[in-house]
Amino acid sequence: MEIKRRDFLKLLGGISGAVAFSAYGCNQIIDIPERLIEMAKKGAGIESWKNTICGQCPGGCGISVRLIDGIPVYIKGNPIYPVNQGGMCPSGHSALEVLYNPDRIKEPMKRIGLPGSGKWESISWDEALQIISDYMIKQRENNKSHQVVFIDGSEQNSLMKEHISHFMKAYGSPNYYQYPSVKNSSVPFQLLQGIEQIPSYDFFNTKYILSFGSNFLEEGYSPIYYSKMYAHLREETEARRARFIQIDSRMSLTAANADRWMPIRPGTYGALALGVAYVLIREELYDKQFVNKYTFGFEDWTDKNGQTHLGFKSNVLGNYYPEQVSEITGVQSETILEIARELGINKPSLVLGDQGSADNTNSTFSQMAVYSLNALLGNFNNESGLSFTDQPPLAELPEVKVDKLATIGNKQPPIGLSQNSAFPFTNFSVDSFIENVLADDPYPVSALFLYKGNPLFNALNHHDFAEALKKIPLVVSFDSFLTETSEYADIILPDHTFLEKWDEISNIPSVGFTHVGIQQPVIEPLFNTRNSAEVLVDLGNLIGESVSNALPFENYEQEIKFRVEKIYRSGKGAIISEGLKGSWLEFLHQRGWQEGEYNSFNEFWELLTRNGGWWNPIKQKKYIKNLFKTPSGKFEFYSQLLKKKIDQIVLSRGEDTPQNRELLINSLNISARGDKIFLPHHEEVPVDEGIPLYLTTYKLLTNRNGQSSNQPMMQEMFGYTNRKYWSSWGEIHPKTAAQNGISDGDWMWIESSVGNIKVQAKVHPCVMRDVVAVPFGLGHTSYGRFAKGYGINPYSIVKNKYDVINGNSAPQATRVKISRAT
Amino acid sequence: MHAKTTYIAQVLSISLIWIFVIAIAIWIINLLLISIELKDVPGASIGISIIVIPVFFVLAGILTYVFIGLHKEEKKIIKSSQE
Amino acid sequence: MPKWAMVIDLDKCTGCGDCMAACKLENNIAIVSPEEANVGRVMFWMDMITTYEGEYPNIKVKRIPKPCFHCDNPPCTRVCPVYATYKNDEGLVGQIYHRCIGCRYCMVACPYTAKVFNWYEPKWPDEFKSCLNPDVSLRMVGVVEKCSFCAHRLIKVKENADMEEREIYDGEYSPACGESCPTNAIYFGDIDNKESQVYKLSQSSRSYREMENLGTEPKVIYLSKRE
Amino acid sequence: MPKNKQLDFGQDAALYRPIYETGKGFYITVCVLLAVYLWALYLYITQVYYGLGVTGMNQPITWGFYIVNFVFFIGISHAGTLISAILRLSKAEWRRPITRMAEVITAIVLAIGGLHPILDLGRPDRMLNLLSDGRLQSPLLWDVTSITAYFTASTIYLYLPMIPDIAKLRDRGTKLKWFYNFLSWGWQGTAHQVKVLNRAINILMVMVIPIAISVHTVISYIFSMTLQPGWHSTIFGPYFVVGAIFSGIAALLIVMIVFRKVYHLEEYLKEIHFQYLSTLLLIMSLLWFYFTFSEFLTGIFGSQTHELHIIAYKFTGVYAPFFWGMVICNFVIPVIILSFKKFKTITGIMIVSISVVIGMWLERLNIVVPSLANPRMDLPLGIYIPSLVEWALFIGGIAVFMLGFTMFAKFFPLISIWEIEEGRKESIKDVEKRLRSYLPGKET
Repeated sequence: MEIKRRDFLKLLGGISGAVAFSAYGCNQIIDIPERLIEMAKKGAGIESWKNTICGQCPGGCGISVRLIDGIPVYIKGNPIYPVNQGGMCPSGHSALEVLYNPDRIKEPMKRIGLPGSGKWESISWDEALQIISDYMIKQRENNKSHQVVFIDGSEQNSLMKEHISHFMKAYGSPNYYQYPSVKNSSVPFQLLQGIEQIPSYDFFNTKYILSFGSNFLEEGYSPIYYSKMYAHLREETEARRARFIQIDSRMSLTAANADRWMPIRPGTYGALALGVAYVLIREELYDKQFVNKYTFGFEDWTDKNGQTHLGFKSNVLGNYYPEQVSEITGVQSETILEIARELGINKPSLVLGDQGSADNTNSTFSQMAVYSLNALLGNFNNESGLSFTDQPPLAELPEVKVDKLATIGNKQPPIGLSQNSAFPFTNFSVDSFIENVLADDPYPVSALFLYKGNPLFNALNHHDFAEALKKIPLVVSFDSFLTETSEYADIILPDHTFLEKWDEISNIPSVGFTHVGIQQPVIEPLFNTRNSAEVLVDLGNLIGESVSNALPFENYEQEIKFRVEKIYRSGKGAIISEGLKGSWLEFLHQRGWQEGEYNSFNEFWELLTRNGGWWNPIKQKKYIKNLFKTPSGKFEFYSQLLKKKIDQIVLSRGEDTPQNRELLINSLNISARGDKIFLPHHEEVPVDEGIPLYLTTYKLLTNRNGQSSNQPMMQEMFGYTNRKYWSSWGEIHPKTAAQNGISDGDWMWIESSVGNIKVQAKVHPCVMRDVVAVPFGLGHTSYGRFAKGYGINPYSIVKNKYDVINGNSAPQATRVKISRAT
Repeated sequence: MHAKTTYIAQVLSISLIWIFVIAIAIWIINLLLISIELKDVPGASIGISIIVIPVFFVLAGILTYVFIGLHKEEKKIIKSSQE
Repeated sequence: MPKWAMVIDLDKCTGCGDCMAACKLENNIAIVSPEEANVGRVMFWMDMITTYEGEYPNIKVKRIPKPCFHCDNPPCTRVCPVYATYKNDEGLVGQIYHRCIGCRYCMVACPYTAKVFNWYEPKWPDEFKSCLNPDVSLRMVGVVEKCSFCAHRLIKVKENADMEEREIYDGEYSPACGESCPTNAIYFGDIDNKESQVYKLSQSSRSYREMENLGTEPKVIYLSKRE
Repeated sequence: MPKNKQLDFGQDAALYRPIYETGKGFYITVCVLLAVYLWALYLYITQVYYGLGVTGMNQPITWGFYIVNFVFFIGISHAGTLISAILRLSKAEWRRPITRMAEVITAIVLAIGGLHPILDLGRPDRMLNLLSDGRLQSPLLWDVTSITAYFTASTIYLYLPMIPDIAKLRDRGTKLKWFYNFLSWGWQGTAHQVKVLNRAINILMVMVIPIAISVHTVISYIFSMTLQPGWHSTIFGPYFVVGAIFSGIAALLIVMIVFRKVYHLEEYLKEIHFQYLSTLLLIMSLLWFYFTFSEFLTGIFGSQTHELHIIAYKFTGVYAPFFWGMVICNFVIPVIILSFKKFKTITGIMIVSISVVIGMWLERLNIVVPSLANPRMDLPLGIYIPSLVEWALFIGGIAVFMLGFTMFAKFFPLISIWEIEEGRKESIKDVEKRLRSYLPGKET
């Protein structure tokens, strides 16, 4: 047998570097680690790479894991995966610390102490599943299947969502919720455009980008995708350099990279956007053709009843002249004029408003205002930046055959909805849910399943949430770690970490092409953990009846294969591969060619898993008309959808009288009246009188949603920009600091009407005056040795406020005062 | 007898100085050779060695000079007193 | 002999910190205890500097990734008393951990503050020990360490090229930071090779090096549009 | 062999008495100092065990107390040999009671100071790498060689002039006879022996001066050979030498005053000695100020960003109290007190000396720390708070010095007896002869 030199080298792999070190001049640079010598003696050290999808954030980057003897030692970006093209973010690199975390839950556990007491005992999988299934069977038999709630905290757009929803449907509960949910965040787009999806922004063909707090490099759905895009703005050639303006109350990572940062008061993005619109309209810089042809409600209009309605133009011209806007926002009127003119002249442009610090009580309206600028500027044609991606041609899971018990359960009203019609455009708000659980309204919750996420840590009203969790008789957590939330669980069914399990992740929100990534195990499970998807199937089998047939697959991998097979058969798109550019695919497509011919599905599958994913950069040709799925078929400045919904609610509660209407509007906390409600407008954020400063919270790339807190590398890097490691800080402007007698590095108290926290002050001019900015992510009271007790959680002093329309929490709506801590 | 032991001890101590000085010289020459071998600014090393090595030898030399000078006299005195 | 150099495009760099994390993971850099980290003993071979320019509200913040500059005329190697830091033929400034006596003279002499010191014995939880990179040796207490331009990767690349009987092609050898940069802001290659991207970029009108007046000839070149 | 064992101490009784009479005070002092030393040793062992983390050093302030104290102690060591050599060389007759003390200070403090870089090492166990892989090109190695040379030279320079005194002690024969016998090298005081000794001393004192100057110059080179602002300065060599002599004289004065009091040496150490030495101190103070002034003026005038930054930091930053403290201690207090005859008493001189020693220590601190605390490239300021271990080793170093000095005084006379005798016998004649030779006209 002949061994080729190349193969021999591959065999040496990881250790070859050390073995042959002396042949080269570099021998002095590295010393040979003892372990390596040991391994070399054993003849081991075979290097291999495995591609999978990162699960550290919803960004869905493709990663390549380096394995030495099957042990992962390094992670890099998968260079051919189109979302991140080899790029990575810091938290992706610390994924190995998730896999090998000493605080992982190693086997199923049952709580033996009081909720939150931290006393656990290990049980076997069979035992755990038996307990749960017995309970669930009982519930079903007593027609209480709807009382079982499933909250899915994984932000990844994975097959798991379908999977769980199938399971719940078969079991007979309407209560499957995602928290946080993309659905809630897409409400503004839905209202104006009728599409319930996050738009993707394409910077390639843009000359001017105006971002209203959109922190896409840090808090976006896919920060690395946007980093790649951002890099294109900064290519060598001058022509590519689009101008990029960031409006935010603090200098976020995105703002730091903008050509200009404009500080603004929190919660006033809507007013500023309309101020810009005022200038655009006044100076006739808007795209008249587009506005006339494709929009509704720009001019004043008359409905079929002959009633005249206020148009966007009159509203803006009447209420948002720059001086007034300047008063509200703290941005100088000259600056408003300046950016509006720049925006009007530089076309095509893009106006961004989501994925950032807009989360406030008025965020839906303000994002509507921001988004409507895109319509004013006519940014909705195929060449320019705004687009919505197509769904990948994945096979739907087989339809569930629902039995009688389940049908009854499914018909029950969902418990995530507010009982007093708040948040009309969402099926779940954590606030309503907690309220309903505590009030047993409309029915008590008898079991709660939690898949990933840490809602207790993310929620604004910890205390009530904890009470609610205590009240629920059975709380089951599918998590790899003992989070604050799973501390309240009765049973923990530990999941694999994402490096040990199969999943299918498709179409990351805001990414500009259709794609499917395959998450696959790079290592055998380290502990006695199981993939939650398969656990659900087992649970279904134990419960029996319709539930056992809901997911007829051998295992989760087969389920993914089943879904992916349709892609193979559709012949669309291509498996990602080296050097495959979107433009090339497009070129082939136009000439009727197909990239990649596969002899069999198995071949396709193997290549798919080896390379990490499939994508289709070719958009179905869309006419502008198809972009708008509103009642009028146009972009609606005047949201008929919102009007319809509100009319509906009014009617459902009784007669449509002005009093009833007023009552509803009031209960929704909307301050505008008349037609203005349905137009983009500025809603005042309710304030506590006499409390001078705004509290702003934000998320960092190193620790989004606080889930990286159990990784020491991310804890250390948490404040790398400010050189604050493992700790929180509060950013304040030097003048604000001087007024309160605080200097850089001092400890200060931040006090709101809810409580107070102590942080170290970071005094620098990168934050709006009268604003205190505290990063979110630290301050865990549980979650393992690396997380517990480091930093503070700013949400503990944030008031329990929500966006009135979409039900998202509003962590920017709190006022605070600060004082020097002694 | 007693004087002889003392004398031997004194000679030993003076030779210790020489061992010390020679050791330093060897050390410096060693470093010099390394720097020549690695072509790492040997000029500087040579310069330093040229100054340092003689200094140590002179110091040891002075000590020895005094030692010999004093002892010669002592012996003379002892001889003359015996006579 | 090639001369390895790095170009960092500050216009592209967002300051996301990925290079820092990639570096920590690749080079088995110890994570010090939180108290230690906050008194200035944190270890990053690739550090991130924040600079502010202008007056509020027209303020510009720039983040500058700072590895070891692998100076062509390194001030650190001149002062080392034991040859524990030296420059090799390919221009890489190396650090020999097993020889270092921990006098920290090189740290003091480095105008760029690029080196870090092991104030205590670096410790990892046992679990994390299994995912340490076997190519890079662990450091011990009391020695100085710094960015090596991932020299262990060079050895492999050379070996591969040698086996295949070819030259190393441009971009084949890249340190961990450059490999994973989400904006491709870090370029790496042989600056003596006129065909290499690094050489071309280094000739750009945007290029500059830190503290050129010191004559250290850093081999990390920054690109920044001067305004 | 001497036959008459003198039990009374004779003429120079005050000089012999401390060697033969041991009081309670001696034991207490030794015990206390020993305890301090053991405490410091213990803390050093913890440092070796846990690593340099136990100190307050960090990045970017990677050098702290150890290097400060290293420079400080080596500076003090210039008291001796250099002063005594210069005084001997210039035939200043008033030197006779001073030289011995000065030389002892040098030998002891040099040994302590020379060990400080080892305290500073992260891996003291790898010290021997200096032998096998040392780089003579490193200023640190220059230090190693020059300090070794200086230590050897100054020990010899302490020892040789002591031989006649040792012989005197040997001849008394009451205590440790073998020891003194061993050390006296058969000194009988013959004319030839005196000639040999004087010749050796003369060669040595000429040699010791450049060695001493080189030592402190080389120490300054540790700093000035780097490119750090505030360090990279050509003036550093002479500046350090002046500072060293300055602090050396102050330390010598302190020691003189203390032992004059304790050992009742008023007859030997007279007002005039203090007057002369303090005048020297005043001159050094002015010289020191001149150097400091030029150092900062060139920095400010040149206005290099980093240089200015560090000067501003020294003037107004966190270390400003230390900087201004240094100026007060090194310049204001000495000049005020020593310029007026009224204040120039022993007490006044004591105050000045203590203030100068503190001031010179602060100067070393001001050189080492602020430059490191201000890294370039917009890195944040460093903060350095020395830990207990560093304080302990500093105090321990002082304790060892005191202990060493006390022990020395127990075995050897602190004032050169034979030189005093020689002075009595021959100096007046000599001086008169010399004076005549200065005067115009023919020698008679």
